[in-house]
Amino acid sequence: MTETLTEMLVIFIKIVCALVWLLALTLYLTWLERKESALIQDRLGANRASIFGIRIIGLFQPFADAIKMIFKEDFVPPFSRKFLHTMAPFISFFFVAITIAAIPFGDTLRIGNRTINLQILDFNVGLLFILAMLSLGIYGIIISGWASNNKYTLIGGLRGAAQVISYEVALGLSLIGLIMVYPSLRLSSIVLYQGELLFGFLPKWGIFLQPLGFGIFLFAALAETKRVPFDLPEGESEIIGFFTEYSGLKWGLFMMTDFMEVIIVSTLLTTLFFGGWQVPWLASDGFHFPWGGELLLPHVVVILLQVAAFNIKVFFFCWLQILIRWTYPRFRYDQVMDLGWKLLVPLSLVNIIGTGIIMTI
Amino acid sequence: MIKALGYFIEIIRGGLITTRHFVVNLFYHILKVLGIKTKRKGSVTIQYPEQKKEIASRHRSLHRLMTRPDGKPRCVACMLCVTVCPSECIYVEAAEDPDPEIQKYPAKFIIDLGRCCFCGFCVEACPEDAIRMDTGNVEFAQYSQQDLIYDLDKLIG
Amino acid sequence: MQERANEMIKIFIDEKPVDAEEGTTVLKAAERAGIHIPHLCYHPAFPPEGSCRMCLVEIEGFPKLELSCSTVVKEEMKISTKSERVVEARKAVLEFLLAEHPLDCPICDKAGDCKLQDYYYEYGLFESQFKETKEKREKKLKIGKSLILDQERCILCTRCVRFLKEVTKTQDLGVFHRGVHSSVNIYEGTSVENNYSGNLAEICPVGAITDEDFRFQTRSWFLKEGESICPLCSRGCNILIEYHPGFSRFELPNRVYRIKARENPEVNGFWICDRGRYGYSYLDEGRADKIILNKIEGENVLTWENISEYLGEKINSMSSAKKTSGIALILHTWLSNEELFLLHKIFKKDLKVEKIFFADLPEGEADGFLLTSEPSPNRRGAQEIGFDIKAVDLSTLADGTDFLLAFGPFLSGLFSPKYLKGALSKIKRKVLFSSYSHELNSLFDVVIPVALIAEKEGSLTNVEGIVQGFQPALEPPGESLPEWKVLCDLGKELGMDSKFYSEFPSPETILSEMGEKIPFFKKKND
Amino acid sequence: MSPEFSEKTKKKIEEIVARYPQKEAAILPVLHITQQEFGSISAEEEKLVARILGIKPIRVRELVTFYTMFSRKSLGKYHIQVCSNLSCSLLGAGNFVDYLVEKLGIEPGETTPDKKFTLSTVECLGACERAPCMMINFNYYGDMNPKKVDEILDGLK
Amino acid sequence: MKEKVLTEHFGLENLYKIDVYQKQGGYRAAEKALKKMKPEEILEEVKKANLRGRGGAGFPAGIKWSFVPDTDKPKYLCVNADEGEPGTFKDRYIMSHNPHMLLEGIIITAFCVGISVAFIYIRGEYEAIALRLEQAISEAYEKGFLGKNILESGFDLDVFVHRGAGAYICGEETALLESLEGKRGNPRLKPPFPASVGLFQCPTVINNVETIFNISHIILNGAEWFIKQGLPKDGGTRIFGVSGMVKNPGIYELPLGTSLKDIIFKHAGGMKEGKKLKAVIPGGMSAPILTADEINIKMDFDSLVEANSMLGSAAIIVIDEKTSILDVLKVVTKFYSHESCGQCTPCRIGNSWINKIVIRIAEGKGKKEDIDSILRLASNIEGNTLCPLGDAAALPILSITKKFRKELESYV
Repeated sequence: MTETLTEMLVIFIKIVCALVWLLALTLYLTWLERKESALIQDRLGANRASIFGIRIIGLFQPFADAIKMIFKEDFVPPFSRKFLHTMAPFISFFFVAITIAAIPFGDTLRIGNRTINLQILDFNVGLLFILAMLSLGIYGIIISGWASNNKYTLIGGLRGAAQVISYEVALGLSLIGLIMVYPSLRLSSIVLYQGELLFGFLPKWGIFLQPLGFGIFLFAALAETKRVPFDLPEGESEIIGFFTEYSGLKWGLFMMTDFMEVIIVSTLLTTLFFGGWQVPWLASDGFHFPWGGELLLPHVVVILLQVAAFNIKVFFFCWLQILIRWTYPRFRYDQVMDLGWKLLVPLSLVNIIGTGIIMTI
Repeated sequence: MIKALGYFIEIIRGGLITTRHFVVNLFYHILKVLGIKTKRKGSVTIQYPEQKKEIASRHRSLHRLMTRPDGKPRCVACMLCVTVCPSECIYVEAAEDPDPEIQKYPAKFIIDLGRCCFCGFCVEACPEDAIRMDTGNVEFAQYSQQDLIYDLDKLIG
Repeated sequence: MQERANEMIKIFIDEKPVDAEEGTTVLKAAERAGIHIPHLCYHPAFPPEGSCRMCLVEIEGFPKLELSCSTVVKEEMKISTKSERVVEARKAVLEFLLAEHPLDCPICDKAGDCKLQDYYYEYGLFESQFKETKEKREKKLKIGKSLILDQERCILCTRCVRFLKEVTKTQDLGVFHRGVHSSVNIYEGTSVENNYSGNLAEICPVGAITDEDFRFQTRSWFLKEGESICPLCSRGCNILIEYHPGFSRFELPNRVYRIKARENPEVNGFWICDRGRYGYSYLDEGRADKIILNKIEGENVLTWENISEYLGEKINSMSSAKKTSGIALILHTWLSNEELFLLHKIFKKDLKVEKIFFADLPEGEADGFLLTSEPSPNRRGAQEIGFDIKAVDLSTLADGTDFLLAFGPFLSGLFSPKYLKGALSKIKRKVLFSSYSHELNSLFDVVIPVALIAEKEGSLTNVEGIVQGFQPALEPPGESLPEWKVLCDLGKELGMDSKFYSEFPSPETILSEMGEKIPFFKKKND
Repeated sequence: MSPEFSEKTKKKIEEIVARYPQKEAAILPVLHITQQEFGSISAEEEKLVARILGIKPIRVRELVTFYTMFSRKSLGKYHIQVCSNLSCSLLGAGNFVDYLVEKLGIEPGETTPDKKFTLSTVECLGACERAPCMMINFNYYGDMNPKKVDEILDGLK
Repeated sequence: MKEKVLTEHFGLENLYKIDVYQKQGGYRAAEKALKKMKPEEILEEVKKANLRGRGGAGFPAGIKWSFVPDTDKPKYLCVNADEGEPGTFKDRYIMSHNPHMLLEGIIITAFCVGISVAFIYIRGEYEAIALRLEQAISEAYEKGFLGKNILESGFDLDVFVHRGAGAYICGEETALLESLEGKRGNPRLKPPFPASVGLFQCPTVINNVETIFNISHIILNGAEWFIKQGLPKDGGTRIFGVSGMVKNPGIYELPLGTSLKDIIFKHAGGMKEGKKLKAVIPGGMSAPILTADEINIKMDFDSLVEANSMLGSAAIIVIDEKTSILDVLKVVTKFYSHESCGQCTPCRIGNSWINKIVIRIAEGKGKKEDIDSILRLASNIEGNTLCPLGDAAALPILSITKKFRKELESYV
């Protein structure tokens, strides 16, 4: 009984930790986005929000934004489908947020004789689960575009759906090669495989085994996030997007979904191609460098190092995505579709075939 | 294919440029946070309410009416500013001054700043140099339109 | 106009052949040919003075530049008004004038229609070389009931002196001292007190004499001019109404700022009297701008569209016997010829109404020049049309009358309100056409705001029998419209000769119809 | 108290007026007589002349201010007019005036406090052959020098 | 050297009395004219004599008279004795010496033109002369030379003396008329000329005193003789008034065409106190100035016009080397700005402006451009005014400024 209760408590704590981690990162990603864009553009970025006059380089900005969003008028257009209109952002948010469940943050933690997986749920089909959830998120977009009962939002929604579905194909196909290399759909297994060494010194990370797959996945994932340069569904600056009719917290949810997608993409990139929580040459008892020599570490330190490595990698990809968003101009719609169908899909097929050939050899 | 590769290289280069900006600016920001003064700054931003950009000498800011040595307005209510104003935001009503050397003075001089487009024509047109836009005051935003209607007292004071 | 058509001779102005009347001056001939020669002291009403030297022209065969205002044209005369020498001379004269002229255009009411300014823009445009001190003179001298003299601005054209000498013959102004110290002044203890003093400010080519009535009110360039006829006496002086079209943002206290004389040698020459000049408040003050419905039984709201319907219905509903005895009409002579003609046709000829009265302002005093004693601009017209001008007799008016149609606000000036109320209360239906919101209005069932003479089209017959047409100079305020429109419709409504009324789209057509019917009006209007 | 001419003068004026077809033409002679009789032509005298000639006082004022010989201020017993024009100034009229100014203690245009002398400088008196010349009450004195002036003025006292 | 005509008997005592004058043959010409000649003959004679007006403009008197139309209106003769031109004193001189000769001329002129009233407009300052003239007039009335039916010829004439009151402008003929009518002396527009519309709107002859002085001599001695006294185009002698820095200032009756140098150095005795000649104004102040090099010139209308000057009233003002030309200019400009009637703009303001500039230069605050300003302003006045006063002011100012520019520049 107590065992079950403890088990539930552990899972609950894991859920809370993962969500807090996700949401906090989301919040600060908004700040990061502002700051990074400012640095790129020789500006200062948000630095005004303060608490009792303390305004540590604008770190309170996300809170200010949140408060603002909460207190803004939640306007529902009189001509809209009210229920669906209200539901849409939550659908979007939910399906993105839930993907975090399958992401491994670290190796198993041993406290006494209890082992705790640093992963909410260790699915055996984790990868499929993530792909499924990501593709379900499109409902939020489509529903919001349609429920607003506005031509422009509908167009935005349709574009979003078309784009996401198109890239879903490339995304999925790009991962086939990976699954062929690491013969598992279980994310924790994939990460573990990546702990092995290639030629005795190179970590067996996805990037090294599947460079083409990585490229396709990166592009496809960027497109999935619907951010610049693939922001055709929203196109804040000129095209009117699917959430035009939203305001206040509901609009905030869309915004958060956006950033959460960035994080999810980053975690996926980390997990699938950059070894997840793996630190090169770090085994569960310490470092074993390929040139000989060992650095033995206590278990807690190893776990902390792994979690930190995971975070650093995720963080890097977040940074990279923001950099991309502030560097490149938007594609034209036909170019987006061309890129997806005419380049990425064939390339991923080539990747699968190539991987197969290499593996059989 | 080579062309596409060229594009690809350019795309990468673009990313590198933004990255360079990011890194360099970050470096200077960090230096600043550490209190090390450098010639170059990490940003071009002016922190407006605390930091103010120096207003150019020709900048057209809030109007003011000049006065004679005895404090009377220098304006003689010739209404040339009214005539020249493209947004019709000036209203002048003249009255008789007992001093025969002055004769005419503005009993009312109203500028509706809500309509003013700050073209400065009134200053150009004024034959008495009675109106100027050199106060340097650019912060006169108000919560109501009524508060933007400036009368003689406000313009002199 | 009195001049008999002289023989025409041919002269050349600026190498352009021009026909000129024999005996006329070069200036007049040029003006006729559309060539403007600048002049300051010359005024067509006075003999040439020749002192300002602005009108100098070069005439072939004359060694010096000649005055165009006094030189008489001769056959084959070759005149050049724009040669370099002439322009140089003009420039020189302007330089001299401006040397002693204060540069207080900003406070000068004349700025905008100042000849000196105009000529400076046209011929001057030089930098001032005058470094000496200007002569100090009186800046603000009250010389008449509403005139202010600024001796510094005076350029000694002596138009004012000559006006007072030759037109009013009062000689109130004189030129004192000589040389550069010369100045126009009044004799101490006297002032320009006559009914034409306002003309002084108008003929002054600069701002030396300004009008206190207009002083500092506005600037002349804001004003627009409208031609009209003065309705304040039966002379029918031609006037220009100067009104302000207004600012988009700020409200102005009034529309009309001043009245100026309009040249008409047959009627008023170049002048108007002070009564006409300063009495323009009637155009703005107390105007009615909405249809007032005091007592309406069962009807819907009246608009201009259905007034005639309303009136026609009321008149038609009366029994035929009652039509002649039950209807009474109070008219006034501010109505135009056309309106009076329509009224005469409808009520006197067709309906045979007998009770037609005229209510006008009481007689005033004539001044022997332009102002006449009757303050009714179209009395002569009413007589010529066939009205018998009877004063209002309230007991006759009220006796057996069911329907009263009154025009004008003058009724209240003739009778005490109490008496008027008593008499009018006996009448069942009363309709008033008036331009003013007045206490009189409360005594009537319906009050319809109408346009004044300055706001409508039509014609007036002055005391000498001259029929003068006029066009609207101002927009009528609010819902006001001219009476002739409703009268035409009423004629149609009553159905007596509806085709007849349908033919009148404008007062012009009514006047030509009048010419057919009444010989007096035939061709008088052109 | 309005001034009035003596009977003798009135007769004389009538005689003068009779010379001219228009009464107004006699104004200059009459003004001369007035000046002689009253010493100056002030507003009262102007009105008197105007009344006699049946014209408006303003016409009289126009002339009195136009012609330099009429004085609106009362003059001293002896009106010394010194020519300051070319011929006289060539021969030292300027010094001569200075001398008179010093001697009489008055500036040109002023009258001595005892109402005896009025000094004025005038334009050419038409006696250039005797330059520098002066005129005391219409009597010409030519070839002036300080010594001669002393003699003449002393003779007048 | 030809004989003196006008000033012949000036040495005589009491010449101004009619008895003395008659003894010298006075009023013989009047008698001859009235009794033996017809008006047309007189006019013919005067025309033939080429008597040019002595006032300044030099318009032939006979032609002037012939302009008078034949109307029912009364006609007037105005004798211009308003001698205001600085440097001129001849009229005062001859009138005070021989008033009867003037009256005789008036009688003949009036008879010739058909005038019954003559006014002698004399400047106000000449009170003594006015009295002398009045006395002479009363004497003439007594002797029957004036009044009704003069010398039984049926011709009536009244002569009145009208005193001006100190206005240079009244020497201009139309201003004189205005002044005579009791108005401000503002010149009138011409045409109409006074010969047709003059005093009180009637035809009027206006002549200078000296012109009228000559009439009796023409009648007495004939036109031929008269022309011989002067030049063919310009009959008679001329009275030159010399003033300024000469030994013997005064009037000299000389034939026209006498050289200026002779007049100054021979007749007037040369420069005073051995001073050096600097400049000469040959015809009253309104005549353009002549420098010392230019004095070798014949004094007649045409020669002087050739030298860009004018004979004017033949009043010669001699300026010596010591005199500053700025002072001369100051006096000249002050005079004209003081005497401008104020009617025409260029004269009214231009003269005062130039005067202000000159005063400023004299105060030491002048600038180089000021001299150009003076030239520009003066030439803008010239020819742009109603009456000749504008020209009279502009010409001397222009000539002085041009000819002595160097000296003027030394003051700025």
